[in-house]
Amino acid sequence: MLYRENGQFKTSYRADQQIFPIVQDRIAIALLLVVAAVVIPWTAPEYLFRAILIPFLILSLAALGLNILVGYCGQISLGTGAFMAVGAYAAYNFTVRIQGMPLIVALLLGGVCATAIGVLFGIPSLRIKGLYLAVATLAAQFFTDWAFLRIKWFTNDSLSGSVNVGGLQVFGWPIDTPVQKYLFCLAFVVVFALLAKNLVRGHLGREWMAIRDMDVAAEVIGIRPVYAKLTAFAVSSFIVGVAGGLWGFVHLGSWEPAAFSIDRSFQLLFMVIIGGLGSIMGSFFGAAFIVVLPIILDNLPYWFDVPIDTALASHLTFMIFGALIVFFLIVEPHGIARLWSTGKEKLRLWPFPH
Amino acid sequence: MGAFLETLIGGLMAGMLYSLIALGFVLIFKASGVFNFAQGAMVLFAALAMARFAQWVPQVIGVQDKLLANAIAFVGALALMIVLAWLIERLVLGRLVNQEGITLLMATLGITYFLDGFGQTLFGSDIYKLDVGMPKDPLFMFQNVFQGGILVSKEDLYAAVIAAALVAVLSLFFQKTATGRALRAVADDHQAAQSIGIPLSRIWVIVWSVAGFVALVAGIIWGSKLGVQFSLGLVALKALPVVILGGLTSVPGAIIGGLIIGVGEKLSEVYVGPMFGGGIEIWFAYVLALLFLLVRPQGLFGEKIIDRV
Amino acid sequence: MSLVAASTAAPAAPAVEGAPEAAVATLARRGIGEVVLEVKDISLAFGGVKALTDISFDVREHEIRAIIGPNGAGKSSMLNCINGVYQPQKGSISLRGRTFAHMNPRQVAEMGVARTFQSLALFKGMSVLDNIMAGRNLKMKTNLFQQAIRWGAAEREETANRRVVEGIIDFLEIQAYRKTPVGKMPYGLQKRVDLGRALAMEPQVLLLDEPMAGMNVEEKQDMSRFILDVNDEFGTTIVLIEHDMSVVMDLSDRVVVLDYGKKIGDGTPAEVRHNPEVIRAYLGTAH
Amino acid sequence: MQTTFPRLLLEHAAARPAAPALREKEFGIWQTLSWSALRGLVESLACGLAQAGLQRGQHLVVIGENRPRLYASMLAAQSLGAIPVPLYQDAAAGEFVFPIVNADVPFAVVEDQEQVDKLLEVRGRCPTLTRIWFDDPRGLRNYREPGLAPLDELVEAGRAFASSNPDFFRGEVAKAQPGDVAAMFFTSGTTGNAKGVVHSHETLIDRAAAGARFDKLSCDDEVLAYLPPAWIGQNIFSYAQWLVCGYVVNCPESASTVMLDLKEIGPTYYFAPPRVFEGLLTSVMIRMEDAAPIKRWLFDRCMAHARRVGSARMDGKPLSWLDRLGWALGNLLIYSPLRNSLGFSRVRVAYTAGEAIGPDLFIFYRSLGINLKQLYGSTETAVFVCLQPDHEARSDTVGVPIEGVEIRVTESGEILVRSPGLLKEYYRDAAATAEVLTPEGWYKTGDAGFLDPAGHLKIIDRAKDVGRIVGGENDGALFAPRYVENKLKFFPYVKEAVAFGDGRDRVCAFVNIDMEAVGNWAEKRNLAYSSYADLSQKPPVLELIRDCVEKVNADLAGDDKLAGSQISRFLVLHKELDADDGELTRTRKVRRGFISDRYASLLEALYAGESHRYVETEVKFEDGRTGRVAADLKIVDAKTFPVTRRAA
Repeated sequence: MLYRENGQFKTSYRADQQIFPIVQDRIAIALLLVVAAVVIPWTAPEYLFRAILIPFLILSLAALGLNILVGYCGQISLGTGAFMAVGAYAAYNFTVRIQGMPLIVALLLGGVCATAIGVLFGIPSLRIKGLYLAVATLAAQFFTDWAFLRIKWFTNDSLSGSVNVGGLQVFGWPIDTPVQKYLFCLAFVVVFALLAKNLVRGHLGREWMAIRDMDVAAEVIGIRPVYAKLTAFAVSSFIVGVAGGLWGFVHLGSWEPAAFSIDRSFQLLFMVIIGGLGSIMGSFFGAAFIVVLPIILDNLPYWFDVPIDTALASHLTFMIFGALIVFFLIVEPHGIARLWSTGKEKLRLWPFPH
Repeated sequence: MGAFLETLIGGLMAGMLYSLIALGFVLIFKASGVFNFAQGAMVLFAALAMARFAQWVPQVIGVQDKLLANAIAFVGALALMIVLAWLIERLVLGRLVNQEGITLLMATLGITYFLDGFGQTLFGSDIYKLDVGMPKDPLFMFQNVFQGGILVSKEDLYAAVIAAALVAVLSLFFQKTATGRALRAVADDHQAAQSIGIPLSRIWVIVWSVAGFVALVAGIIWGSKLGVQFSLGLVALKALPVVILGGLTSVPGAIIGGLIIGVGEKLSEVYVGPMFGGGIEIWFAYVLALLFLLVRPQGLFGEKIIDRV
Repeated sequence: MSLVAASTAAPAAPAVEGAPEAAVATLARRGIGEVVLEVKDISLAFGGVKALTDISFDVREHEIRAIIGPNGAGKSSMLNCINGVYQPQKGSISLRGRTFAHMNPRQVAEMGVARTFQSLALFKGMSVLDNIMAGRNLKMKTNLFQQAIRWGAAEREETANRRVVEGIIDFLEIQAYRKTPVGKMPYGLQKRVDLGRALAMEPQVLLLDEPMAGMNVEEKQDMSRFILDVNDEFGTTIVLIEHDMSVVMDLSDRVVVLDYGKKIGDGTPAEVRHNPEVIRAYLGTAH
Repeated sequence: MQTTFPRLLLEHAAARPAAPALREKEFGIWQTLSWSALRGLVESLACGLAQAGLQRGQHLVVIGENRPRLYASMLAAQSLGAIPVPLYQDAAAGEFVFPIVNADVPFAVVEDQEQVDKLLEVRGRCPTLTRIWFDDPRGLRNYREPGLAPLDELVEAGRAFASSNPDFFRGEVAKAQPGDVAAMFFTSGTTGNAKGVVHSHETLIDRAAAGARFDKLSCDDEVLAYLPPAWIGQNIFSYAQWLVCGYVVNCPESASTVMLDLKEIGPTYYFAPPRVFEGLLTSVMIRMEDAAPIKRWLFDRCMAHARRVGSARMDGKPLSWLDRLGWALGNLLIYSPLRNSLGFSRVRVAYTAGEAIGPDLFIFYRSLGINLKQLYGSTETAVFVCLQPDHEARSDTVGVPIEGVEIRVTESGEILVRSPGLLKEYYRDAAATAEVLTPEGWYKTGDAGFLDPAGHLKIIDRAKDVGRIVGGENDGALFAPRYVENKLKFFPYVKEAVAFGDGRDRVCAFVNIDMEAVGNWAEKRNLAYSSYADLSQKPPVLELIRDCVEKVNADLAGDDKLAGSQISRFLVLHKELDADDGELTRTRKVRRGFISDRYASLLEALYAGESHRYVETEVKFEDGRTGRVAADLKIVDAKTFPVTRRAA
């Protein structure tokens, strides 16, 4: 209904291939960015940043990374938490061991390390498929859980086993107030989302999807599964690693291996499923959904002042999550992103149904 | 030497239990192509049910005889697992027919979460001890061979025996009975199975019930050993590498795999662990399985995968 | 790529009727070129089951070579051997003189062999455009970082290849579907996309696995027209699998007949048609 | 305007070299040809043709869809003083023979294999045709025919020649005079051979310019060329006016994508015959069928409001603020999205012509806020004779004579036109030319009509069908049967109508009710009926029809010319007029003569003033059996009105 596409004809492939070919979409996204970068920092309360916005941004980034692997390349991974952990601990080690290591560089290097580990654990994917791979990725999860718990060197021999960072700053600007942290994460997310989008709409992205959709056919047209899968693992774990770094440095400040346990891996997987496999936008929907839902569930009782003890509440949350996963897999396997795009199509065709 | 044998035997016994859980995976995978991640949750759920029923039965219907009480509780728990199996088929699998393995796996992840939440909502989330009269006292063997002999926990021994028996029964069930053959047929080709008039849904209910039964037994054994608590669900995570090692589609694979992992784990913990500051059995099994996969992607006894185009 | 010059108009040329003359004319014009693809006593077995036994035949430049045979005669297995999906236990395949027994699909693709699939093997989650673009992957060289930034090189490369792909879309007359997900297309058109994806590789040898399976008469006619045009416009050598004899006879220059994994006939359509073994094989089955 | 098409091209190329002249959707994007690029192309083509031996005054056949290089070829021919002859690309091969032979055409430029095949098929019968160039080489690679070559070759040769003698092209263009013949259009004659209508640069350009001034067209307008270029309508809109105004002409990608392309381009200036609009409307209604109930309800509500206020709004009449609000709301929810998905969002001026357009159809589009108007013209008049000014569009007139046009109506009621845009002649057919062109330079349109008080031309019928009332109170009045019948048929309840009156003292009519519409109407009033015949004679139904007739009468009374054609008596036939019974042509036109013979008794009864008449007719059923239907038909008197002369 809101779309007016007459006269929006394309006279060059560049114009036809841009990310948002429709003017109205470009306007919408521009507005969104303005709101995120300007309006929210001025208006939102501090609680919102700490409890919702910052986790949302970082987890979206992680989900984005995972989505590249699972959604685009079809290689399921249950070990995402591990790659986040690697990113976080590596970044930590770079900062504590190298004097004056800039934050951003540290985070990116963390991502690089995650990439290395990701590729390492991705190698089995060349021989083994689907379910077997899923389990194989758990190896990464448990190994890293153990490594960061038991190998003191990683935690810089801290007694408690937990590590902490402070006095973050970029180019001399401190990153300690929620707003600063929020903007810092926002910047990362926007840049990475753009890069990721470019990748998935380029020929590498097509190779990933080809492998996902019909690997034999993909091989026959000359796509090398090795290359496609390993690049997917690499890119995915790089982004996830950086997200891990942000999670540790910016969101938590001090953390233990438990912060990146297998539950984190599942949480991210759920984000991707609910948000939409194979959709950049979906990663954001999924993250938003899974970050906000528990908070709502926790608060519902107070809104309707029905006293529920916290244990029960958390159990209910579990049940609802489980149910939702199944629900989405059955009703809309492509998640919220698909619902969104169908809605958009309806608007474009309005008043016609099809 | 004695110490080695001790560890070895300990490993074999632990391995037996792994195989038991692995069996649950294999059963379901063979029959419905579902990699049932929820097996662990089912173990927890079953164990919780069992433990709580065993408490309630005396209070509610005042049966004082412990054995009888446990028996009733067991039947109750089993019934519950069957209902659960039926519900899962009805509400989840029945609606995901002919979906890819990955989708089904994720579905079972969903089920896992649901069961964890549901079980604890129903039965509470404390630690419950579960006493089905497993002997706790140790047993000394081969005293004449080694001086001091080898210490074996009777409980483990019983457990191992039960597990072994169950494994035997199930493999017989698979090979011999009509249902068993039907299950295999279904596993091989859904359409074909349907076309020769095997009712998929019923088969699935059966399989999941059997898996539920296995889970219950496993739950009882582990539960009486460690007490019933949330962490019980994680036992399943230990069984995963077993399945991978043995091959998703092979019952014997599950057993052998279980033993290998069990032994390997214990031995490594004792002989390799110290080098890394211990606690390595968490990942050892996985890495073992992983390395193994690189050599033989379909596992020990799994069928070779051929892509048809 | 000469089809770049083609413009959108759709000539409704006589398809199947015109075919034999066209084929004959083709031969007359450039004769049958030298051998491009030679298959020497290939044998393939799955476990104990023998799919192919000692199959030998050759394919010559520019010709349309058909492999026919009842269902389960091992036709698809033959193709899978040629483009490296299966590794035959015995025998060799040589392409333009280069002999190989074990070659992976990638290498075969690099040597200019493309292929379509009997049961649609399209990339379901992708649009028509992307499916065909995927066929260009061998031609696209920019690295991960260039693509991530997608400035200059990557964009230029994308555009250049898009241009070629558009030529194919135009050639196959599926302009109206460009951006629709392949899953949403009518079956007959999906087959075209499959062909388009193969053409995107600019192949020298094109393997077609039952291109007309499950099509109605008009669709079959269109498809035959496209096959002839491909062979005509780009001089592509075509190896074509069919179990429906009538189609093949009109299209192909020479025919190999398989039955139960064995070669039971080889020659021009006319010869094959009168080969007693072939007739038996076909009368034996429901074709 | 003293110029020629090639000169216009040069002017545009000089004034706005980079501005787009032509766009064609090809290979997924709108490939744009700038004016300077076009000039280059035309120059090459012209030089090529010249070298190939195309002489001044010779003809060049052009066959194909709307394709930039075909347009360029026409321009090239004109720059050499040769005459492009566009032919219908969907015509059968045989139909090409006459034009080619008649104008002994030496060369042809065609679109693709299809056209080449057709020409080769008839080549034997066209000895003069020596060279054929094709735009699209697809499938033609192996054709070995003397004189057959790809257009690219011609362009190449031309470019080479042009580079060696750069002044040749300019020189040739300079030689062409406005009075020279610019193009020839073959009108698909219903009987006998097609006639070649000869137009000069002057005539075409003058009319194109007049039309452009009338609607203030500018170089910023966008047009989608999707109708056959051989049809003068398309030719004027996408060629003559294109060169006069210098706007952009867009060519769709393929026949199957026209609707998509229309949506993408969103033309500002649009032209289509009524059937296209009708097709669009039906598709809209069909697509709305499957819409959700709420959406449909919304749609119906909005459209109802639009029907009520829409056209008034388009006519620039003041609306109450409530109506304006309603329209704004509807515009947000329905009209504007609808315009968008039809591709009309940007339409500033849209024309329909060719046949009479039903008022409902016409109103539908106007009430959506689309400035749809009618025009009157023909091949012979270079289209533009009468156009409807904005805010004055009505479904039953075709607008006012535009600048340069004189209109005269003969006493027989035929419309004569005199304008600078009249054809030069029918090619090599002096007799035919003399038939339509009077010595004083009037062109006989063959249409009957008149200028209404508001100065709008009203077409009522083909001149030959128009009759006269003889005797009675309005003796000698004009009688236009089809006009009256159409007016009746615009009512949903009336399926067919046959009016009589030529040579009689008043007008009487047979009416066929529309079974479905009247059936529903009856059910709403729970009026039981057993059969068509039964329903047709129910008093309420007769009342309903009388109502329609009297509305028509009132309407007719509106203009003095036709007041005499008011229907004084009518009866509703007991059976549907049927082609199987020979009462209609296969194209569902009433065969007046046949009917008046077949139902002579009824006719007699009508004029004899009887109140009813028993009749028995033989009918053919679907399965071929014949049977008889009998009924006692009531004859109804309808009120007629005195002339209420509408103030001009």
